[in-house]
Amino acid sequence: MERYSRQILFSPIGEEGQKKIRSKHVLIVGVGALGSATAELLTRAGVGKLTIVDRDYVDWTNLQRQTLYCEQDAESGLPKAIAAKQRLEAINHDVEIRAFVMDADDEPFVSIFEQGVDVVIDGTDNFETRFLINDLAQKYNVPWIYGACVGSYGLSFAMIPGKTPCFRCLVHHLPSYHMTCDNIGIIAPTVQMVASYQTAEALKILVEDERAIRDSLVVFDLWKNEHRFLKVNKLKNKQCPSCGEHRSYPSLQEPKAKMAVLCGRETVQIRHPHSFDLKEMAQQIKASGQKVQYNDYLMITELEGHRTVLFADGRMLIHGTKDLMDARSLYQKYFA
Amino acid sequence: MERYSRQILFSPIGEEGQKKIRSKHVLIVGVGALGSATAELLTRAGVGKLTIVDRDYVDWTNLQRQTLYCEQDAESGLPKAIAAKQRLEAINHDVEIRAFVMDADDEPFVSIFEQGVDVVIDGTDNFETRFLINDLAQKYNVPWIYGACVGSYGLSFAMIPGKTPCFRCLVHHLPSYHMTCDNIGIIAPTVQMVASYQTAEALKILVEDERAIRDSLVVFDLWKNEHRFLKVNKLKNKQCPSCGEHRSYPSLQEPKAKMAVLCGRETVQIRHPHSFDLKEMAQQIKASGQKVQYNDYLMITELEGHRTVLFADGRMLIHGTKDLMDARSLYQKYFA
Amino acid sequence: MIRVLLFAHLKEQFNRQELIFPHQEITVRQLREELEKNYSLSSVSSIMIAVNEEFATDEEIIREGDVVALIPPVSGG
Amino acid sequence: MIRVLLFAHLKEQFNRQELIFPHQEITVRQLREELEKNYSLSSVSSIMIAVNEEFATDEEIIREGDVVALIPPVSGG
Repeated sequence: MERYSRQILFSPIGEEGQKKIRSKHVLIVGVGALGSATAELLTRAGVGKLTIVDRDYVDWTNLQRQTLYCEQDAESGLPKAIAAKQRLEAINHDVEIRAFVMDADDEPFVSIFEQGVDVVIDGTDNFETRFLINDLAQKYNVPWIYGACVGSYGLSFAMIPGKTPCFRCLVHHLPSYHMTCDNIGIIAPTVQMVASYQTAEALKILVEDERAIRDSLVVFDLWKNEHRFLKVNKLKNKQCPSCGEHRSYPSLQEPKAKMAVLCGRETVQIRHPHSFDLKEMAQQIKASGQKVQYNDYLMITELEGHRTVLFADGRMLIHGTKDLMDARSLYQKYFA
Repeated sequence: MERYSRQILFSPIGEEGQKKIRSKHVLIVGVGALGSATAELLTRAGVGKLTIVDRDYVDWTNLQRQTLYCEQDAESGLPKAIAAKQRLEAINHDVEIRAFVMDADDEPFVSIFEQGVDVVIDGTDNFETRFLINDLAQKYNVPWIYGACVGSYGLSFAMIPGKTPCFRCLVHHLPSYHMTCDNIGIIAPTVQMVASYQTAEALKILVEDERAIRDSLVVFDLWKNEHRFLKVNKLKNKQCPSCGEHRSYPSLQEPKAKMAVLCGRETVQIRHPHSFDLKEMAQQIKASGQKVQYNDYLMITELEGHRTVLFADGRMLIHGTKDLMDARSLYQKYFA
Repeated sequence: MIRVLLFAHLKEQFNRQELIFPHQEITVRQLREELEKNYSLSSVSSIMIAVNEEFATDEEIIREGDVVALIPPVSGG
Repeated sequence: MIRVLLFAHLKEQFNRQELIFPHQEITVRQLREELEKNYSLSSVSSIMIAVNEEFATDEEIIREGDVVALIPPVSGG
């Protein structure tokens, strides 16, 4: 316990709190920028068990902000979950680290909730996975802590089932096109600030200091020197299909996008479950500074080096890859 | 440059800003909790040259919040500056890392300023060193970024010579007894939040986006959900001996504490340059939750496991050590 | 007059810090409609709208002097 | 009446979130003196005092209704 002495000295934690932290299980979905930072802080804090889930591998462009990784990891192209586990174990071998290289859509993901989790931390980069986590968190009655950032702008909010509004109460449905770190950029301190908020709320939940949990959503812009705490209570919606009186957990049922590799063309085709509003989509892509061409039938743009074509009927082609994982990731980040 | 692509996409930085970051030299004084975090983020950001100065070695109790270090470093008891350099080089070999295992009081420290620095980041754990940095920063016309934290409470402020008040304008003289992580405790997200503020301001300074620099002092309490930005302009003092019209740079001249090891007694004696107000001192030590005994002649307490005796005339004994560095560090943290 | 503060990329999209609406009273839903029509802001339905530091439902009435903030949820992480 | 908000360890030291002073007007210097005398708060001279979100010099006058915050600089890092 000596190694946690400075944390035990902090009176809202103390010896009692440290024992609670030690007995708890945290799930972190995605170990990119936010997931790296929160996984590291909770490992250093001495959480009992930490499960990390990620489908991606370490890339050179990650190193600018994803604090668990070093050049060697990018050089070897290790899966993030594996590289993260290695570093976390070197930091604190007392913590049981379970690493899954998988998609949150994969079957075993649900079983993590079934086995019991004390808090879930959002390290994802897309809304589709967040809506899925939200439904699972409500269904299995687990608090989860939203965090997101882009540029110098960040947000965070801890959702407590039965108390606060849920993610679907806040964001009624998926935005049609997404601002992400890959089109707007990001600076590392934005990540660390969101991760600080997420980790602080996680510690409050782990030591069961309910009264200390922040009941507002924080939103800030580090470059523009703005910082606001916005009360959310009014958004709690009794009719919400995820947390309301009659629940259908839509994300656990929604049709998934169908994917296929087009033979010999280095192209992946994805079938979006709805049609695309090409005009609106084109406007937003333009607003984020990308080039885009469109007509009534299709829209062409380039995302992270991949020529991408959207058809009004919901079909989408991602050129320059045969990797379903890559294509799925692009699709989810920008359109899901 | 590819590895910095997400930072270059952030429009206030861009290609131009990245080149500026690449051409600059940052000095970080102290690579404990704040210094670890800021050194890592700036290394990931691709700063040209980074100088780190620290007199301490890695200890198990550091691992809970000092993010550059792992168990192996504590096991080997490596000096922090050396362990930090190793990790930073594994993260980004493009950055020139210079590591000094030394006290900020040592002669070579001043020469870092003489050679030219673009920004100094506060990673220290005591006020004495901060007043020294403040005088050097004013004398050599270098911006420096104050950061401090304890428990869930943190502060930060970027001081720009000739523009903002300096540290001495804000804090007129040394507080007599200090709340530190070693008596009040600390949680890691507090550190990361202060470090996020410090790094964001450092990036603004490095890319020369003067208008974006925050002109207020930020103070927050992560557990109590408080966050304030306090304007500082009125405190700029024309009579300030560090940044005013007639400067004497007191910290560059003040008598230093004299130290000696008492033979055969495992005790270090320190002569404080002023007398001690034992009653006041005792009250504050009590307020921080420590046991203390005192009478008109002396005061006895225990600091980090060392029985410590203060005499009204300014003499002080630290028992249980022969190490001048340890004793000096204790002295500076609590009394300097 | 109602002041509407912009956050994140909305600042760049409008190239300003805030929008001013001449109304004395307007519901949150009407504000969304105006943003969509007069400012051709898309994806309005997924933007969170706060009135005086508190998120508001679509039925809520915004009155002169209230401070409104448009908070776009973002997906990066 | 003047509300004085406490930060960091001052909350624990006084075991409350804020102090209330009955004055209608007081200078920052006088406030420091009262804190030292009536509340036996030591090291008062090194505490930064903000009035309405702005740090104030010792000469400044605090008036009824102003919100005062006591900000202790800390040394940890």
